[in-house]
Amino acid sequence: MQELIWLLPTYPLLGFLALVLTAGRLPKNVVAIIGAGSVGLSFLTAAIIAAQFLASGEEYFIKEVWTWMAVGGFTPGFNFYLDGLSLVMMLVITGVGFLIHLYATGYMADDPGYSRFFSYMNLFVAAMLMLVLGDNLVLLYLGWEGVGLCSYLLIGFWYTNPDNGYAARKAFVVTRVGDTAMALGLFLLFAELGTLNIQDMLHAAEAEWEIGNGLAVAAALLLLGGAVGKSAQLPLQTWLPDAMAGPTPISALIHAATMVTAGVYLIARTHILFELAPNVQELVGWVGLITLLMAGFIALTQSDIKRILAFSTMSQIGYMFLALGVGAWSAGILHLMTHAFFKALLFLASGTVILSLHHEQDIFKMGALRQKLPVSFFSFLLGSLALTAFPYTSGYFSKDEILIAAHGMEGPGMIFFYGGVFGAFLTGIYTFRLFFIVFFGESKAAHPPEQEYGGWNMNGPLILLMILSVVGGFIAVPLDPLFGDHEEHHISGLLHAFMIAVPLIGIAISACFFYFKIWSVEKLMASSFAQSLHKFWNSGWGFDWLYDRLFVLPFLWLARINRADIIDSFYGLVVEVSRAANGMIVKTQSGYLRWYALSIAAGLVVLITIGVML
Amino acid sequence: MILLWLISILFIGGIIAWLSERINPNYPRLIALVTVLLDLLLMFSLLGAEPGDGGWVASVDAGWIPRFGISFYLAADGLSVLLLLLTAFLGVIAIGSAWDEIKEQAGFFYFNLLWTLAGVLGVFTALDLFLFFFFWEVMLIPMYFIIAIWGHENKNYAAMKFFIFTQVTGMLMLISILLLAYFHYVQYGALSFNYHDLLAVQTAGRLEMWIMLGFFIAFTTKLPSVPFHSWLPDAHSQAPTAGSVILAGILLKTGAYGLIRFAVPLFPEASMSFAPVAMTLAAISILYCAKVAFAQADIKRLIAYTSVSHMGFVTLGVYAWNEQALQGAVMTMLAHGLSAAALFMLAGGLQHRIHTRNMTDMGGFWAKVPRMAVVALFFSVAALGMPGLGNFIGEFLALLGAFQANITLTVISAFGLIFASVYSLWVIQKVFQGEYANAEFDDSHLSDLTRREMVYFGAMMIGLIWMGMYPQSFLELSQPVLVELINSTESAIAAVVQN
Amino acid sequence: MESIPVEHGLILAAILFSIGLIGVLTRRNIVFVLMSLEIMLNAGGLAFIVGAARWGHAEGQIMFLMIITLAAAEVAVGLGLIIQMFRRYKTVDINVLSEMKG
Amino acid sequence: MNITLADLIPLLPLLITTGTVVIAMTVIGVKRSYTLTAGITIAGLLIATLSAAYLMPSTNEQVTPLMIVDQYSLFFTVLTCATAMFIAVFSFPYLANLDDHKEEYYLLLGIATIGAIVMVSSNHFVSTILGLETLSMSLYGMVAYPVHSEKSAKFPLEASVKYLVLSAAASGILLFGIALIYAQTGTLEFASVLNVATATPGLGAGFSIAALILVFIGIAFKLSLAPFHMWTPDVYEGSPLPATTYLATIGKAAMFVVLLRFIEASDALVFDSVILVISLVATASILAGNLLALLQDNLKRILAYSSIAHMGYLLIALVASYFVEGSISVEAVTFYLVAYVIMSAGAFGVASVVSSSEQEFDSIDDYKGLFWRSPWLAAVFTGMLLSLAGIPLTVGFIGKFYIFFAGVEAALWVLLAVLVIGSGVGLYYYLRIVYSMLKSADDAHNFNVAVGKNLSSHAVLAILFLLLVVLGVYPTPVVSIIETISTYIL
Repeated sequence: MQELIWLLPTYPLLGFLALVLTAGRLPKNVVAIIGAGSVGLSFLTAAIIAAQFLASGEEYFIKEVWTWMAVGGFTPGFNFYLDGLSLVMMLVITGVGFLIHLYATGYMADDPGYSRFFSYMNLFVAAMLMLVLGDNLVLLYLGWEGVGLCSYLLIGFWYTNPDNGYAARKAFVVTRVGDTAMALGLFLLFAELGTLNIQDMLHAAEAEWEIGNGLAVAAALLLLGGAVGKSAQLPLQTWLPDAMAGPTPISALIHAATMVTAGVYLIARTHILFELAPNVQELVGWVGLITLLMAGFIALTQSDIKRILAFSTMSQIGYMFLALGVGAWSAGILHLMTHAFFKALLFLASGTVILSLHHEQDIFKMGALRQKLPVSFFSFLLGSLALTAFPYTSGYFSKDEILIAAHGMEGPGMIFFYGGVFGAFLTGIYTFRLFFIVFFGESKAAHPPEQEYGGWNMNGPLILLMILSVVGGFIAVPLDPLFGDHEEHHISGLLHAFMIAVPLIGIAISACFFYFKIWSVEKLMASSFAQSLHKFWNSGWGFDWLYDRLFVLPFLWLARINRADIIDSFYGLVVEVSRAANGMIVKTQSGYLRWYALSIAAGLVVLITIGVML
Repeated sequence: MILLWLISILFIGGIIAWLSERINPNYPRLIALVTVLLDLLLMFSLLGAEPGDGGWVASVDAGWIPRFGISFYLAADGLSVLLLLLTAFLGVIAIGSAWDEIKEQAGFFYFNLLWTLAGVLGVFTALDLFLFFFFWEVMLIPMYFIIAIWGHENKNYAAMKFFIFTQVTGMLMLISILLLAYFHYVQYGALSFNYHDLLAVQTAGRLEMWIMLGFFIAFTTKLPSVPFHSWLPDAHSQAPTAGSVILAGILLKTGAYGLIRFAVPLFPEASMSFAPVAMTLAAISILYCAKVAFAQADIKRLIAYTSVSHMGFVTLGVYAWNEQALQGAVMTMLAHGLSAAALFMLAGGLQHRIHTRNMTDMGGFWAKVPRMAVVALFFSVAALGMPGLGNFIGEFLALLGAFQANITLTVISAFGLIFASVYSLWVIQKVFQGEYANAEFDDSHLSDLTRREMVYFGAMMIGLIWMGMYPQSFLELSQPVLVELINSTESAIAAVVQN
Repeated sequence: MESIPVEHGLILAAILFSIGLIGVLTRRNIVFVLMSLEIMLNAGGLAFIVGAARWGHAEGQIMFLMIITLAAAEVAVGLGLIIQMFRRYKTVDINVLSEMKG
Repeated sequence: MNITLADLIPLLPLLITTGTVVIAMTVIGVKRSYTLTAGITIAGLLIATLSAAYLMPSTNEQVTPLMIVDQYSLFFTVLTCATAMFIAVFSFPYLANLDDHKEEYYLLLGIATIGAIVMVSSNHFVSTILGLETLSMSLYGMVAYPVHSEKSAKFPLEASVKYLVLSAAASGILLFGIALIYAQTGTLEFASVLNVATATPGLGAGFSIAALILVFIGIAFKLSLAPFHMWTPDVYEGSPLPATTYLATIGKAAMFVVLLRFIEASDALVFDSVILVISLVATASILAGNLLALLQDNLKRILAYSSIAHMGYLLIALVASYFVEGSISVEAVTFYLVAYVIMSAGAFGVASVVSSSEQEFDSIDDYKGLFWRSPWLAAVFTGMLLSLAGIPLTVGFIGKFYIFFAGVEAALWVLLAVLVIGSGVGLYYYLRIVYSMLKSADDAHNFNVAVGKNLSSHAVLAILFLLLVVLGVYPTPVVSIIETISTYIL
């Protein structure tokens, strides 16, 4: 059965082909069956394979399908590599993916592009599976680019609005910057180690490079470039908020659960390389920390429900990077998984909210939805709790492990720890800010919902995800053989209590602001400083502004001034010169006999002189 | 012998096609199609053929002008065969794209089309440098006619520019060829234009560099590469669709082929010491033309500039001169042949439907012509180097190899990948997405791709996917040739590396 | 007997030749132009005579005779044309013959 | 010395041509018949051609001190007579409607041919002058031929006067130069100016150089090399097309053969200054010719200018002959002359086929849309133009190849650079003509393109076109002939 691992990406791929080739001629329910069914199938297969794999107790398992290309020692193949890490990833992708597909069958029900939507979704799942199952970096890169493409397609799904197109292009190009760095990393690795098969490459690296080796650093940095691009970390984070232009299931699947965590997967997958380059690994931690704090502050100031979730995603991935940075590999992956659960839940729930309010996304135009939208309410409640690491929810375990590991790290460990804790505090505030504003207070909706949108196919997934978000923390991820980083860090009970308390304080504060209305935001915003700060955060720390000035505008300017291709004008000059020469020389053909005779005489004199003088 | 057939069939077919017009205006295209298909079939026999000594699967050698030691010497190895197949395949595609577009003087059109193809086949198989030059020039004339007769508003200028650029640089190459032959005379006491003989000629120092430059300029003009590229946008934007297909798909590749087959092997030292300059030019081409492409409003001009940008990867690969890089260059040639041809066909199709190439007038066509949109999306994505499609294999391998030769330039060139995504997606956005715009033109004929068109595009899509998913079937053909070339120049290059 | 140095003869010829050439350049009356041409031709003839004198050959003389006939022929044709020209333009100013240019 | 009958055999072509003229003249005296006169001339020239061809393989002797009849001169005799015959064929329909006596034209044509034959087989200044003047005299006549006709559109008078005055001046220069050489060497045969007779002291190298340059200038004028080229466009434009054709083909070829023989025999090129002068003239001619033609709209003038450039190309090979051992550069000159005669005869031929003495179609616009009205004529014309531009599949390409080859072997980099630039510019105006033929035909003048009207001319065009292509694709036979005959020059 494990032999059949190649089926995993094949099902969705077939689904994709079926949907593309029929070009929207199929009835919706058939599309739904193909679209969601294909992913469901691969989830079943994945589950069985996982069971067998765990039962077999092997450390890894390789299935070679065919040699992609063989060029002078460069022989990447279409080979699948299964171990604990890819096992977790594939289960998350297929499982959560299936639930989201299911939800989407209801969510997109009225959309004309129904079939197109599911074809993209299936293609995405296929590509994502290639990404996590590929045994060599080229195949990984294939999946990597593939998911990027699908992300582009799905963000720009509603193409009639140019803004969506812009958001989609932005997402693709910004991530492409990272991808290019990653490609260069691949070139470097191959040039130095002579293979791109991940395991061989890692062993070769261990063998050839001592810790801190410059090449290792360079390679790790380049890979990190790819990772920050895909995972929307500093400095390539700007695309993620705009990516919310896509339909909400996309935000759940691609921009919360799976694709954006690819960077985390990449680093975890090549962690040996990062261990060879400690400073880079530490850099990963810093990137994570800064991102999670910044994103947290931004989330405080947003008013679009999806954007808030987007920034929280950004900051949660920040936690994962932090985990990787401090070498808490399995903690990072665990957080990846739990985050997939509760963030998918939150997004889907927000989707229901949005639909119920007829595509209203501004939280200040909602309110008092508690009774109207019970399912969403509970989804949000549990999701938010998990997100804020409320004790014994799934988020609690993962975040807990990460922070403890950070605390245990020497060097910047303390900064990481307290930074992380503060991040958790922010998380508490903004998450419940959203929660209270949307579900309590008085209704400010333009046209309040009659009843909650969606049937079993939308609520079912929500409920399953609720369960997962709560109990997901108890799932034991089989990563220890892979990372072997389970040396127990110990922190004092007091510190631990503090750690647990901080998010709750955050919740309490936001409750005081938005539920009990003891304190008022208006008062807070009175000072001009607060306002400008709010503006600054709201604009995402002005990164877009900066990048526009630094890259976009100069490029456009260059393009504009040189539309006519300056090089061509050189040849234009040649033409002009010969025309001018013609114009001059033609005058000599005056038609006057005596003039002609003169030229003969002149030529005679000149040539004779030249001849005799020399 | 078969090679002679391949070429003469096209020549004869062309004449028949021209004459057949008198009988029925629809015969020429049929005859042309049959002729090229016949060629294609014949070529498959080359695939099976057992390579003789030197890996030549087929060859013809007949005396021609003994006074100068010129012989009519054609031969094909794996590399040639690949390009021959590409030529014939795109020939069919081109005829398809002309099927309805070319109405007046169809006979003469297909005559020119077939003769161009014949000339190209000659270029890809000639192993006598005089003969090579002969075909090199022969393929220009019919191409000139195609642009000058069936082109668009500014055809005279474009055709003239195309012709003069290639001719003048061609004369430089002629001088180089003659010098080489003359040196063979000096060193071996006999004139010869035979490729193998000339390989043995010893040239050195500045002179070798000058001779090499003669070839280099001629080839990089055809390729084209900055700064000799500026004929291409005009030629492309003015040529009829089939012309663009041939130009972008095949003619440009003759330049690349020349670099691989002649420029480097004949002058290894000079080429290798010149490599940094060449690779710099390549990098400039990649970035500069990507940038200029983005600025264009004329969709055909845009695609033309992207061609220059993509061919930059070929130059880069060739002058990196190791197996990955060369294979990359070859794959890029093949894949770009298909993708660029397809994009030009799309642009041509649009122009045929709405009589404008100006993208600023277009927008939101997706709803109107979904099939066309999907096809365009596919090929744009292919062009920006999406893994799983041919272009990726080419550019990835080229960069992979180039990285081992020159890190800095590779890094710079790699930015081309980003720019590619910028302009490719911009086209999609401008033409197919956004609000539907038809203020500037009459869209009464804006209909989706016909079944016949879908067949051609489908064929090219399959081709690209095949190249992307299982490139081995192509790499295997060119691999022995390239390895042989690399080995033959190894010692010389080693010498350069020491200095 | 003391013969004239060759150089002198040739210089004289050269001077004659230049005179003829200048005549062709300066005169606008086509008749004079023809006459100047005669002078040029005869300068050549004189040079031949000098050469012949130097070598004591007959060839030079023969050439001179040839030149005379040749000049005669030229003039014959020339005059014919002049007549035509005068018929058509009622002038012998060669500058009228400048309809073709560029 | 007295001439035996055996000596006359090599002169057969010359005698036949002369006979033809005499017969034609008498026939005219008896009864004026345009057709008959033309027929006699054409037939006579044909026979002359054949006889020359027949003699060619076997003959190589000096007939009288004046004429050398070797394979080389006979080769060009064939070329001359054949071309003359072709031109005669072109002339027939062209002059058919001239409102004046038409028959004498053929006498002039015949006599001119006699002059040309003498020139190509001359290695003695006397015969050179005789041939040259015979040729020029009759050309004056041919240029001015329609001078009485009121209807004739062009300016034969202006053309002939310009040609007469200037070429007389040039003859003067030539003669003066010859005289100086004679004074130096004491012989009128083509002989090295180096071996100055020992009897009396030489007049010095400077003297020889001056003399050589004078001779070269005299010849350069006839070859219309810059800066002695200015008459060319006016005369070409003003003359009736067949006369232009004659001027452009035989006139140039015969003169160049003389130049070649003279330069080779006189060792002129041992003087650097002479080489310099010739190179300068070559450069000037190539650049001036091509630049002048660039924006010209009159077909005849364009071809005139291009002929200037082509003569410049030929000079490159001539210069090369000094640096290259072996006969390659002589072969280059020879082949290029053949090519040049074929293609310019063809180009002018097309024009004269569609023109007549009443109306000449010599503006580019007249040929607008010819491709669609008469593919046949257009194809021929295009072929000729591409050949002039030196594009493969045409004889012009092989010619260019020869020149390049000679230039490269002689390492004349500067001249080669000029050649490349010149050809580059040249492409532009040749393609301009081609393009105007491709334009849509709607607003084009409708001159008669019917083949039926003058089948013979079209047949000649066909022959020329055939030669153009065959020699362009498989030149080997001619190449080997030229290889053998060229040895006679050195």
